[in-house]
Amino acid sequence: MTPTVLSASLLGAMLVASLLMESRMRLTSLVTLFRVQSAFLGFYALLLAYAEGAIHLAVIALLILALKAFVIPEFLLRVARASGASERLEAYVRPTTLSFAGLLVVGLAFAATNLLLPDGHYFAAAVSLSLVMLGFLLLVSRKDMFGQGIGFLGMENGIFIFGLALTGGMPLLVELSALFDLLILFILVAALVRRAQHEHSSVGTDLLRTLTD
Amino acid sequence: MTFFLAILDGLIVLLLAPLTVGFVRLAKARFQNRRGAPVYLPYLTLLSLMRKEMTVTKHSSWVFAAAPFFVLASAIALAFIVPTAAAGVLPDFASNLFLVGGIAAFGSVFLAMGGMDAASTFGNMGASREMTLAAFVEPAFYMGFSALALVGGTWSLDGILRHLASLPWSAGVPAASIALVALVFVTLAENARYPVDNPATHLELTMVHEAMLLEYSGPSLALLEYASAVKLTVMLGLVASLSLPFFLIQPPVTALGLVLGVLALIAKLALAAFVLAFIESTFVKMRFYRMQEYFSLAFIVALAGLLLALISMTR
Amino acid sequence: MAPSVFGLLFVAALVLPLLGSAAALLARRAGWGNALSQYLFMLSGVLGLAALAGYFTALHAASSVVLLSSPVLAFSVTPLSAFFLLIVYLGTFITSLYALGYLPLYADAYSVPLTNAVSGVFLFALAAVLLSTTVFTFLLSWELMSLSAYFLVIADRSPESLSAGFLYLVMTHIGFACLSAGFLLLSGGHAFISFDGVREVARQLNPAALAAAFALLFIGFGSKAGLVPLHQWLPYAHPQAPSHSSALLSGTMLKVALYGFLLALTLFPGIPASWAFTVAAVGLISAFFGALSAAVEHDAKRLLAWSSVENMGLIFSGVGIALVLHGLSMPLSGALAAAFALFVAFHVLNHFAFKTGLFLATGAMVAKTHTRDLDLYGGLAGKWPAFSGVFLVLVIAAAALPPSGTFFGEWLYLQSLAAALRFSSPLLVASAAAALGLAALVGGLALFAFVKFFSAAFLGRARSEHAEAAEPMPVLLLVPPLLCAAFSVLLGLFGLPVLSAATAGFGSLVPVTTVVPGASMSAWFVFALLAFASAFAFIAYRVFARNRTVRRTETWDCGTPLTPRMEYTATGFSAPMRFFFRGLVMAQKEILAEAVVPGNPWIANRRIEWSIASVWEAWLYRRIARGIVSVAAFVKRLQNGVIQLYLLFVLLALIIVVLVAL
Amino acid sequence: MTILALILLSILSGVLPFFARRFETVTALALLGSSGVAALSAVVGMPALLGASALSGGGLWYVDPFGGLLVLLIGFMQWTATMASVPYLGEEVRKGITSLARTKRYFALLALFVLSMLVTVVSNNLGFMWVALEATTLTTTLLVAFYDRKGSVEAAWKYLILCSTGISLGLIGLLMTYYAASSVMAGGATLDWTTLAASAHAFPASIMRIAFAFILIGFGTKAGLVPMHAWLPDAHSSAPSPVSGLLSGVLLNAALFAVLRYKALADLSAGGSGWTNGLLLGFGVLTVAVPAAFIIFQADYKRLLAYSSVEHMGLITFSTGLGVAGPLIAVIHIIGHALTKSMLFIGAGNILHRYESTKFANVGAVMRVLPYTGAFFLAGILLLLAAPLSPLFVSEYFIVSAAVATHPLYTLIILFALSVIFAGFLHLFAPLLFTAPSRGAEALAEKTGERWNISHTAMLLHIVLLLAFGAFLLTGAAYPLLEHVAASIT
Repeated sequence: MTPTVLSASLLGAMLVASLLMESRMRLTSLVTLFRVQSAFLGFYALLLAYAEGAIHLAVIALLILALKAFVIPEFLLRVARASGASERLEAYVRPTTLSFAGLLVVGLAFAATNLLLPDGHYFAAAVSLSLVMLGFLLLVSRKDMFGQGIGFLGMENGIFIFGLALTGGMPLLVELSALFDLLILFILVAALVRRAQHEHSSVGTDLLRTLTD
Repeated sequence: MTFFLAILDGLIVLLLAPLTVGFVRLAKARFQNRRGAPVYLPYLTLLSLMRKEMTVTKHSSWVFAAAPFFVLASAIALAFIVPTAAAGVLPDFASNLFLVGGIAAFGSVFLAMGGMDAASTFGNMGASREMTLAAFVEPAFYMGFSALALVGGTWSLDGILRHLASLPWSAGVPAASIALVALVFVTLAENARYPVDNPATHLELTMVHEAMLLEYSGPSLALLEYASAVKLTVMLGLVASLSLPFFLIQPPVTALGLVLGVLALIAKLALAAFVLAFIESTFVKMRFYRMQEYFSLAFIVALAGLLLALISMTR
Repeated sequence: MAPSVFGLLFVAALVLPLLGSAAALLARRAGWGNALSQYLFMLSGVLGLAALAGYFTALHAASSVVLLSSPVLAFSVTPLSAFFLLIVYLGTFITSLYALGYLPLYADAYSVPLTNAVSGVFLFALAAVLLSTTVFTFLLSWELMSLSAYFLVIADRSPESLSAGFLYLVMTHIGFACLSAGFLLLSGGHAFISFDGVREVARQLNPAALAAAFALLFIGFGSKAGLVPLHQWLPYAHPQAPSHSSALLSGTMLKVALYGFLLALTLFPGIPASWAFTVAAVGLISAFFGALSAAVEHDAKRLLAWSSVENMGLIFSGVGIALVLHGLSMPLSGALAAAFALFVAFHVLNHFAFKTGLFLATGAMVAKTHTRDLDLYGGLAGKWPAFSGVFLVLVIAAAALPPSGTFFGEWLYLQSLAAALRFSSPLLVASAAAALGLAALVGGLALFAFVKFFSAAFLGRARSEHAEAAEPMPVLLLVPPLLCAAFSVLLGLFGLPVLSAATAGFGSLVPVTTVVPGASMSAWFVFALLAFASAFAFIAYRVFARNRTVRRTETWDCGTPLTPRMEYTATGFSAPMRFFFRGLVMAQKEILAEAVVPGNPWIANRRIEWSIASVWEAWLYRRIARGIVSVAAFVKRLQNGVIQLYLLFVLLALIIVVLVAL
Repeated sequence: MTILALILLSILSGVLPFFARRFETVTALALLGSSGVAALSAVVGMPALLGASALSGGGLWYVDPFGGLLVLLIGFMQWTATMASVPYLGEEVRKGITSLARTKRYFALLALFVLSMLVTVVSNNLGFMWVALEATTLTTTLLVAFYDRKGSVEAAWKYLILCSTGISLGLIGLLMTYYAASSVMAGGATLDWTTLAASAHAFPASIMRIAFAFILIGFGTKAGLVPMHAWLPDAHSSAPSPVSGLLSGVLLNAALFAVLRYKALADLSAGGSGWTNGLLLGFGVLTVAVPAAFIIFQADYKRLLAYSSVEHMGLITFSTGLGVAGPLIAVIHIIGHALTKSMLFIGAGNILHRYESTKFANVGAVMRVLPYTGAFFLAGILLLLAAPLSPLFVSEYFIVSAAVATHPLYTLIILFALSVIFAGFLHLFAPLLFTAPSRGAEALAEKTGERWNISHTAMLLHIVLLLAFGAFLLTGAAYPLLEHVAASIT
């Protein structure tokens, strides 16, 4: 298992995880799949750090593992249970259609990558772009706030890989503050979910349609 | 010398005015198999009116009292600036055709105001209809006279008459014939004759001109009657001398020429009165609310006159 | 006066209105606040007139006096602007004199200090538009003028004036957009450019850009001058302003729009005949619609506003025809073009004189009878003989009857049109004939409208307690209209000779004005003729009338006692016009009968409902408004509150831009 | 060094109110903090605005004239916003809508928001700029959701999700720029804008174009360009009025500032600004035209002001794309719009408190009921609608002058949209100011009249500054300075 094969398989695992996430209709399974995806992301980053001997990358990888694999999902589940939000999630279309849409999106992402970056590291860029698009699909297709929150975090993971694949990661300070922003963002998502649950006794976004015109 | 001739021409018209009205009434009577009153009767009625007492309504203001003077002033001004017996006596700026139109409008405006001030429905209805007619007659008036001006080569009536008189009859008058027909239409409308208005009745639905005189009495009524007589004479005289430009008093005048001119004018006025009576006895009065047909017809005839004048001019 | 001295005078006249508005604001508590600001305005008028007198005599109006020339703002007096400045400063003087007596009457309706402050800014802007010589200054002062006029229109804060103000400011803004686009299209991208600079740049522009610029400028200035189809704001906005301001709006602001159009014309290398024809045609159509609507209108101030539309239409058609003739090279076309130019200048002065006078007099009448509806007037000549006399002179001027200056203006117009009949090209003759016919009809309709106005308001018996209980007319409200009437008579006597002398370039007074050989007019002869004829009539009366006793009796009523309601109201008076032009004024008349005893049709209470509507508003304005509303409703569906849709918009935009970037 | 002091002071002024117990001391401390921040930002901004651009803090901070101008604007407007917040929150505390703890949180969040904007504008490191821009969203989400009103959670959620998605797309753009730079620069790429700009001409143009595409859409969402503007009316109308004043006034410009930073890089790599100008012109026209449809029949005056901000951002974007003269116009318009819009929101706040409704139907005769606010509000509306003495008149004149010859169709669309918006504003605000409302007119009788408080001083400051700037534009002296600022944008 030479490093390149290992990194390719890690990227493949992340791709499969996010594909599966598309059709999960229960909150717990969606969160666990997100944990798996983030874990793979952390290992991939560690692998790269080991390969290039970049210490700052290693620190970032460990932080990602800590935050995205454990802290954020745990916190999200506790908020969901505390506020009594329903376990079942809804979407605009049936789960099977969702997964086929996911497949279509991944295909498009792979096709688009060679248009966007003719000479870059093709596979890593393609996977990162498809992760971003899958996150976007989750954002657009899900009716409830949880689905959108997780979708957004999945997109962030995609962008992080994009950064790693293209340039070997941004300076430490910038990466740290980016992660810090992500954490704050997640806290806000949780706060708004709790408020929505408290006011509308449901986290569905179709109740959040009053502001028109 | 020409200045005196111009004054004389005006004075002749002022003197002959009641006579023309007498002619018209006599001719109409004869058409209706009546003996009719003597021709000089209008002179007597005017003088007797002058001596009568005036009754004025309480509700009227100074406009009611002043209106007759302005109406008569406009008629007198017309008499002096429109050539009937004499030709070539007035300078260009004195008898410009648009000036004639303006002064005629000046007279009818004050007549209408007199009617409105009388605070009676008859006068108001007459004034409203008079002003509508005055508004609609203007296009035909100016188009007809412009056609004549093209034939005569100048925009002063005096010049047109002089030009027509200098040409042999066959050259000038046929070119202006259709324009003269348009002028007849205009004259009938301007002087409240058939088919636009019925001068002899006091029935409120058919009278326009008479309605405005309803409230006047005594000397004011005389002034107004005399003014309408003068206006009628001036316009009839103009149309007559334009269509028959013979025996006109030209500046190098001899005593004989003068007398002949006056007599010719009287003959022309008698002929015109006869034609007017003939029209009034044969045509029926048109309903007021069909007036736009009458005036559009007059305007179209004037346009045809213009066309004819242009063709004859360029040839 | 040395050039620098009346440069100072011009600057003083320009700035004084601002001082006046500042004074109005500062002294708003004090009783004499109104008087102070009006005196300052009048002082600015007087100084302006003095400066103009100096300008005309000393420099023979050949060169221009530069007042300020910073790169951004530049003001200077040019011969063309001097003529219009005359009107602005005359207007300032007369309307401020009038406001002295008028505004205190309306202390409750208008907040006097605010109105004075705004009219100060308005007067400054009027003069500033005329004086500006760079595109930026012109547009800046133009927008200031339009905005301050808006606040004058909504001075009394009533719902009608707010909606009138709304229509006014929207039309003005569209006009301003067209103006700025037109001017800047001509100035080819230079932001700070003087009009002389624009002339050079315009020379190299391609014909399509020139045509587009002309169309834009004509729309802009036409909408401000109240030409059809962008005129609909004028009859609503002018009446709502306080009378002294509506006199300024009608008498002066419309002329500034004309000045702007003339200035814009000088910027173009050449004016093709097709443009000139459109200007003439639009002018004549506006004149017709203005006169027709005035004839059927029964609101006093709105009738005057419609008459402004008519007169501005005539003036613009004069400009158009002058441009057409200027382009021709036929023998008489030069003289006729000069005649039309003379008509434009003369009619501008005449219209200023009688329109300002009429608006001020009508304002006084409305102030004293508390209503604007002519149907409720009547019998005022008995109450105010002197006032009705002045009003009659103004009405004679407005109706273009002989002794008034307007008559000689109309004569110039009709005479030159008739002279144009002699040209050889059939198109020209046909259009001259059509124009002559239409102009004569317009003259007739205007005659009808103003006779109706005077007789409905002043003659007969009072038709309502408004007219019955009319308070006596104070002298202060009588003097300004009297001044206007006198000015109009003076224009009649000396206007044509002086103007034709000025334009013809030699100093002596020309007693007889000749358009073409055979077509001439002498104002003094007409005055002499009418005076002589009236004397003749009076002497005839004195000689022949022996018995001059007068008996005051009841009006003859053939039996049934006459009540004031039996008199013709203004609406009744215009019934024939409404009938003959019912299609154009969209006249609807309905007689509603409700049976008193159900089932018995014979005994019923009958009620009549009639209405006239503007053809333009029904067909053009509502159509456009409905179109905009439907497009807006369609676009509004984008914001339907669904966050997923918003995200799709972002994605869509991203895809499109990335595709563009490939 | 001073920038570090500025950052520390704004953090301090955020924390300070938490130590006070009574409302008066909280507001006093907050005012003190914000005045300090305003003074310091003047110290930072003024030299940069007048003199050359300064690189400091070891390459971390870079303040060029345009950045300096924005720092000055942020400093001044957060000062007036804090001044206006004092009576605004005072009224709410008196009515019991907001608790004392919440006011402390309000001032803390406000200070953090100002801090993040300042960092966005002065940071040389593009990564830091991205983080700061993301921080502006995070800090204001809770401000948007400040009240427990019906739409505030929805508005906050949409604001958070849409803006964060946008900014993540911006991150992709940043990464691509970083990738393009590393493939060319010998000594390893940095994210410092100054070094990037130095060698930008060598960047591969195709990748930079795609990067700019992502940046334009990403940061464009934050700047409220159509079709990514959907969050703006909801967020700006449900946030407290002084905050929405800041949001509309200067945050949108900070986002556009970021876009222009990348435009400079893309232009250098493409060797000409034609392509980016085309994009900016297209988005500009779209962003001016679409809000017109929403403005005509708007029922809520705060949403109307928000849509007007979208429209003015469209005008600014359009003017940046106008080639040589463009940035100068953008600078004038940014200053004019920022000052006018924030003042109007402050006025809207006062009106909201007196009438307790944001609907036009329930509000009327403001000139009579609230004389001071009404007068200032009328002045603000006139200045916004480009009345003669307003800077916006000068900028809209320049836009037409620069665009009518080269882009006649765009100019006509913009002029038509501006006329429609003008009509909509007039049609809605004239009755609001002058005629009594249809509903609840009789209840107004006893609520008439208001005392002068600090929010009126804030509004007056804005108007005086605007008129001074307008008059300054009328003299010729303004344009060399503005050219100097505009030169640093491209």
